Amino acid sequence: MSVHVNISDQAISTPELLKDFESRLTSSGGVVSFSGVVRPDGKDSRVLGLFLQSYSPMTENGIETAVGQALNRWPLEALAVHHRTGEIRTGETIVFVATASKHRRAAFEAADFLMDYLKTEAVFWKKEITEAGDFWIEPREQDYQDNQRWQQSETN
Amino acid sequence: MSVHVNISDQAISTPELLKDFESRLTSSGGVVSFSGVVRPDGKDSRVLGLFLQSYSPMTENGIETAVGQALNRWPLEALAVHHRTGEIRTGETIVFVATASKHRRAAFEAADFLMDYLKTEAVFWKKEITEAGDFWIEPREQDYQDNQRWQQSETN
Amino acid sequence: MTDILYFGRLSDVTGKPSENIELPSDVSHARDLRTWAEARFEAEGVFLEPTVRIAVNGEIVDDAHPLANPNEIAFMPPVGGG
Amino acid sequence: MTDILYFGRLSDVTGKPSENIELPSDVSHARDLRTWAEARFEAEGVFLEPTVRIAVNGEIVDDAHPLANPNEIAFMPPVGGG
Repeated sequence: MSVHVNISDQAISTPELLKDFESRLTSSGGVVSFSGVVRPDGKDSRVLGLFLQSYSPMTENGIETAVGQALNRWPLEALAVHHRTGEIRTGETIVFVATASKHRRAAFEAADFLMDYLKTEAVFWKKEITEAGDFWIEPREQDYQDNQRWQQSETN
Repeated sequence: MSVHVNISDQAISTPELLKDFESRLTSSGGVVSFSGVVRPDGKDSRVLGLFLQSYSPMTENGIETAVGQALNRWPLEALAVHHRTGEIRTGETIVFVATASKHRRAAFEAADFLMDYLKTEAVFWKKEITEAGDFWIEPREQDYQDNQRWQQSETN
Repeated sequence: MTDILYFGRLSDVTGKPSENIELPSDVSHARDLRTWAEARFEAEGVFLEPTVRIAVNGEIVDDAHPLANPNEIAFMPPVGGG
Repeated sequence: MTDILYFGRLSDVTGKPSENIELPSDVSHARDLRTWAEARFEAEGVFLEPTVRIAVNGEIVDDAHPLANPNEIAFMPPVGGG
């Protein structure tokens, strides 16, 4: 079992992280990666970048709890979460998640689950830097609904 | 819209394909990749590799039809399918799928959908090369069930 | 002359993945190919399995399909994905 | 001395992400911090919002939590993921 969690203000190179992730695998049939890129289209005006704050070690602890839930729920061989903080320009990668399992469904679901956590509950504060000014962004209703899916399917 | 479909007997480098895929994106917030690796554990004995046959252009046509369904169903900016044929050793990558969308759910679902097609309906014949001999593998029931999910959710 | 392709486990039965032959004159429909291949390779019924499909020039056809000097005929066991 | 951290939009109100201060003697419980910060920054109620949580030494606490010379106190608006 290989688990990497990293939060840093350094740039994320998805291909390099995926290469590193794959190099640690020995028995997995399926590898899923997700990378989230800062989008240019904001609510009202063009987004130049984001500013992302974390609160260590609360941010790391929260992610590690979600990682633990994923490991309990799906048979994973390896899992990686890399999240960037600080100033991130449009087009740059803000988050990278990779999962590996013998079964592709487990790898897909675990990556999807972790992304839902990271986009809704993770301890980050986010400011959009746009042509019309800077705006702090708080949770969207859709994000809560996405995350809700996992609790529902646990009790059903 | 960028769509790449490639079937070849050349080795697949997931990080390189992902790098190439990401370089073509301009507006996507989420990128999902899946890579399938030949697993060492066969049904009865250790798997040394696979031999995979395709039938051109039927194999390509079938994949392109599935790609078209994915593009109709999810708002994707880009999509890539690379599938290897011929002799593939254990630990090597047999398939790579990447999807990109503004919305991470669309990217996850489209990649999952394409993998279900590729693992069940795609026009390939597969032989496991094991320590105990070579065996042609025909579809598993689980694969059909996985693929069935997409038809159900279309009619519901 | 016609290319006949034997995919998947069928090539184990035939001992070859393909061959280029002159179709016998009594092979006029797809179903005739099944009995012809059965006899040719003493195949113990594998060419008669309904899940083994026949494609003519890249199109899957049913057994009643007439054969008009096709370029390529494929015997296809169930496809199982990659 | 105590580090007080103002996360997210709160730093726009305070004009700084953090400060290191001596807690006033009448700030004995977490709820007192809210009124103290309100007055200090003329904050128009943002520190009183129930969705703004207080963490003491990295642990989220409720308003009744007593403060015993804490090293670090954080005001946390709702977290929104990355």
